[in-house]
Amino acid sequence: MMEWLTQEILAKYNYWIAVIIILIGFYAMIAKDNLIKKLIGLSLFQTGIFLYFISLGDVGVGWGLRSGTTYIIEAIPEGYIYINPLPTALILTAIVVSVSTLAVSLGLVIRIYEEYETIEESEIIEKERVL
Amino acid sequence: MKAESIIGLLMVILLTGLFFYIVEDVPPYGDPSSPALQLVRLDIRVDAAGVEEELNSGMIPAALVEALAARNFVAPSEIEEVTAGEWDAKIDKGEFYYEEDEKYYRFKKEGNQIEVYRYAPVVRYLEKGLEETDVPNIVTAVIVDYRAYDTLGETTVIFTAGISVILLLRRRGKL
Amino acid sequence: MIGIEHLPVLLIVLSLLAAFTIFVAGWFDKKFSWAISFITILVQLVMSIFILNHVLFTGKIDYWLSGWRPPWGIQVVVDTLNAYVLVVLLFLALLSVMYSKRNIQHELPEKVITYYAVYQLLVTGLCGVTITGDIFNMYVFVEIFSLAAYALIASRGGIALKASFVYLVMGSIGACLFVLGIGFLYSVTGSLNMADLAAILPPLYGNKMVQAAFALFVVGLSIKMALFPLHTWLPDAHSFAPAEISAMLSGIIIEVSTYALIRLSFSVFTVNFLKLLPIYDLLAWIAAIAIIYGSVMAIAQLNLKRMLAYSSVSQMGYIMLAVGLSLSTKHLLWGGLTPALMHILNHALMKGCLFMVAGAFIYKADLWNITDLRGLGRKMPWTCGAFTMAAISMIGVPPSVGFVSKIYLIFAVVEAGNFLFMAVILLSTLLNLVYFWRVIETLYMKVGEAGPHHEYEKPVKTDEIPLLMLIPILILGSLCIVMGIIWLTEIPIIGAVPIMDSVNKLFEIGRYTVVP
Amino acid sequence: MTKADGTGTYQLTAEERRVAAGRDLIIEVIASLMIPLIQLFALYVIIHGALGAGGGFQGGVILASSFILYVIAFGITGARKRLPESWNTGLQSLGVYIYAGVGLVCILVSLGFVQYLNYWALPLPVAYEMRRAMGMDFVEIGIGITVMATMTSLFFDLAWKEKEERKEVKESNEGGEKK
Amino acid sequence: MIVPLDLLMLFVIVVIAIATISAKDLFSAVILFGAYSFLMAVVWAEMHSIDVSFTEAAVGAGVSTAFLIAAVSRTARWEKG
Repeated sequence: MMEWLTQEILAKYNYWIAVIIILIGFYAMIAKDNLIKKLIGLSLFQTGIFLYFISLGDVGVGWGLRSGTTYIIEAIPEGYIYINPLPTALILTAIVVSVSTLAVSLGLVIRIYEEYETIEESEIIEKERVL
Repeated sequence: MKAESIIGLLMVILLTGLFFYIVEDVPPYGDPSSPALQLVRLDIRVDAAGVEEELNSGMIPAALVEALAARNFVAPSEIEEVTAGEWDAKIDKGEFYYEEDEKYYRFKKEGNQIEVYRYAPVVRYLEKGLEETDVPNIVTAVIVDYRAYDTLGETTVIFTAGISVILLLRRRGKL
Repeated sequence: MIGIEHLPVLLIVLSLLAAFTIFVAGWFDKKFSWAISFITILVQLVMSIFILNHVLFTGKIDYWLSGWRPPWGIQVVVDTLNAYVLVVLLFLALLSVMYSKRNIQHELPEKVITYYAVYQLLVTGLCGVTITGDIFNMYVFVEIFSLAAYALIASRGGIALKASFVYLVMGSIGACLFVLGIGFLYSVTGSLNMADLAAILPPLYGNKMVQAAFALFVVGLSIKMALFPLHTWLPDAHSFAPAEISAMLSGIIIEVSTYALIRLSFSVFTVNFLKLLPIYDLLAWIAAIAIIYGSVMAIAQLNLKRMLAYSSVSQMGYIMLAVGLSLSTKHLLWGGLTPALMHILNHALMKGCLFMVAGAFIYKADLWNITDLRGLGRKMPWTCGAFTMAAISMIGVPPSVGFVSKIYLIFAVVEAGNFLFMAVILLSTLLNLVYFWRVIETLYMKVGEAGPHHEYEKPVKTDEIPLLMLIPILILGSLCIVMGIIWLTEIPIIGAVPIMDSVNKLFEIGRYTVVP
Repeated sequence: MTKADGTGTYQLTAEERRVAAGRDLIIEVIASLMIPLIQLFALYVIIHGALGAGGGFQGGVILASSFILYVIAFGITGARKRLPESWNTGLQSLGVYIYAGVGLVCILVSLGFVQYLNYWALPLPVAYEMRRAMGMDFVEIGIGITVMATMTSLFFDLAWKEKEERKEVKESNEGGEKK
Repeated sequence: MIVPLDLLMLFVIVVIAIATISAKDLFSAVILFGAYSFLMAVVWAEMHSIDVSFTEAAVGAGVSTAFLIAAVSRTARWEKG
């Protein structure tokens, strides 16, 4: 049990933090009533996924003794290796996608507020029923 | 408690379960020889007898080519010994503008058998990126050259967002 | 002459450039926007037919973007499945844009330019998803068409805004799960190319990351294609969007998501992986529930478009049932993916026609509810005729496309040996009959309320919708029957059946005959 | 504006107009110092993306953020005058035109064997090896232009309150008349 | 990569994320989200992914926050219930 804990939880702490952030965002997206809170939850969800990807690309274990170096090609000192540039490139694209989604959804929220005078989902559903 | 909160908690528990299920197979954090960074094991093996000498003399063993072709992999064109019991194999570029061959497979002798590994794309980016693209920053090389089509899509996403917000919000001017 | 290998990429780039051009040209004159959009999609359709022809008779197109070999660069692969979906997609897109000329002038007079620009981007995204051979690239294009779809659904304002927001939240969850799945696959294989992944994956089938990635793909794309428990965004989004967008949503957008699932599960994970776990049996059961649920909910609706939306849920159930059964049908000619692919085209024809007719009623007299449609059969004979043809296709009257799908599906069920599914299909046919007969009855048999008792004896003035809106409806309505006859006689003039065979051969499922 | 004793009108000073519009002197001065620096940095990031961190997207966002800072400091009317809508529209498309156009040139120049977005095929009067790097620079500039224009237009659209805008326009017109 | 520093920052990030979704005042939620993005950018810089870190600092902490503030200022400020 202790071994499992150290090997799977402590040694992979970065992935677990990413999972926690993903879950926080996911919960906020489903459970929050406020539309802007939902969008913040969506952003958290996406950032968690990005953290997962970046952790995947990182190289270098231990306490700063032997480490990775960034992917800009130059003469690097002995014992260092380049980190994985591909997840970084993918996440650059994904960040752009996330900010675009955020902008479109904020546009929708503003229109919804103009239409319904509220941004709480339950109140919107009530007003819809009246209409 | 509202229904949404309960659904949300249920979903969160489901996802947590999924993550606990997979955690054992997640590659160790920061491992410099993980599949994404170095080598992918292809689960192709041939008997070392005979093949090893051929590899050492720089010839391409027919048994290996057959085994690779059975799984739709390209045949190597050149073999080069790295250390004892490990060989790098290169393949033809296939394009007209590069003369050099490129590193593709790594054969390792394990016991009586020769295992086939394949280099991850990243190895190629890091080794040849500067030479091929004249750009020291490999991420820039990847996003605007190796995977430039993705970036075209990305720019289109921003453009779509811009027009979509105009469609939704703007009530002035010509648009 | 540009080599035919360049066409898939030119198709995307042309579409992109057209979107930007609409935006700039519209700044000078509004009239340009429709013309540019129409011409572009027409050219794209012609290109896609060339591609289909080439793929069918010469072999698949394999195009290396930026000139890099696939694991390093991005690859565009067009085989029979892509080319077929591409033709269906662009065909309906062309008819929709034809239809939208008058309808959009009527509904969104101030937003014409941006509407067509976003529409063109929607088509771009759909084409991009269809032809790409790289999973991350697929994600990017999925996001393009999703963003465009959110904006287009919301463009009418009012209740559509909330529907679009719900779609946005659910669709974003789906896309996030999809990209998480990509991350899982990448971390164990180090590759993003589909063909490459298919070659690397076999020894990793036992890996839990790979299984989880497959599960995430299935769930993420199920949200996008509105499979039963995750369909909640669909009814609102379909009923409040502009008519042509409803037609595109129902006929194409959810189908392209289905295509993505088929592509990922058969091309990347291959049949051997799918046989390890009973995922596809589970999917077939879910699909069966979706068929019944969608039909029952459709009966309960008063709003015509909402009824059609629930009917879409049930039709997606048909496609997924066929996909789910595809592994267990090996010996007969209708095995494999044949019924699923047939129904993709058939559903696009029928639902496209039905939603456009529903839009025509709204255009003419702002009629949303079924009960309001009394006596329209005499007033708008052509429109209602097309509606009837599509409706009897949905029910499954013999020479129509709906009948073909159902009969192939029933044969597949017989071979799979699960007769409960047959009961589900028959029950659903009955329910279809109930809710479509209700509409046809209202259209033809009931007399308008306002008129005197014996109004039907008087000559009724016909009051048809504009020709540009009528033509697409008529084309789709007549194709519902013509296509059915072509399927039934298996006339290979348009290469319909060879397509199915070569797709089955590609994935090594079902029994396939010789491809010419 | 009418004087307190009602005997006539007097001109608003620049300070008073600023206070009336709810703006702040310190922010204005600091912003006017910062904005050129931010824009310079953004251009540096776009061009320098090949050598160090950064690239078209980041540079475009930073350039856009300088306009956003301008809006926050000086109000939306002035920003509208500095960056008209028509320009914005044109620039949004121009960037992607450059990107997709570079690719199209690649196809058109050498049909048959060179593929889309393959910068080696660009007909540039430089050494063969340099073409790839230059093609990437073109593309980066294209991305930068599109991102800058789109982000600015997005912020303007999201932050735009039409009623307040009208009020602001009226006030500035009044101020102009008094002069 | 320095593990204790990394762990500390990731812990703070999780705390800020929880604070973000539980704040009733949407303005403070947005500002907290900006702080979260900025810290995330720092963590990524420390993981040697400088390009993503740069982008997150410019987009997540800059433009996204500006968009959110613009949207909040045009809609309601307080979350109900």
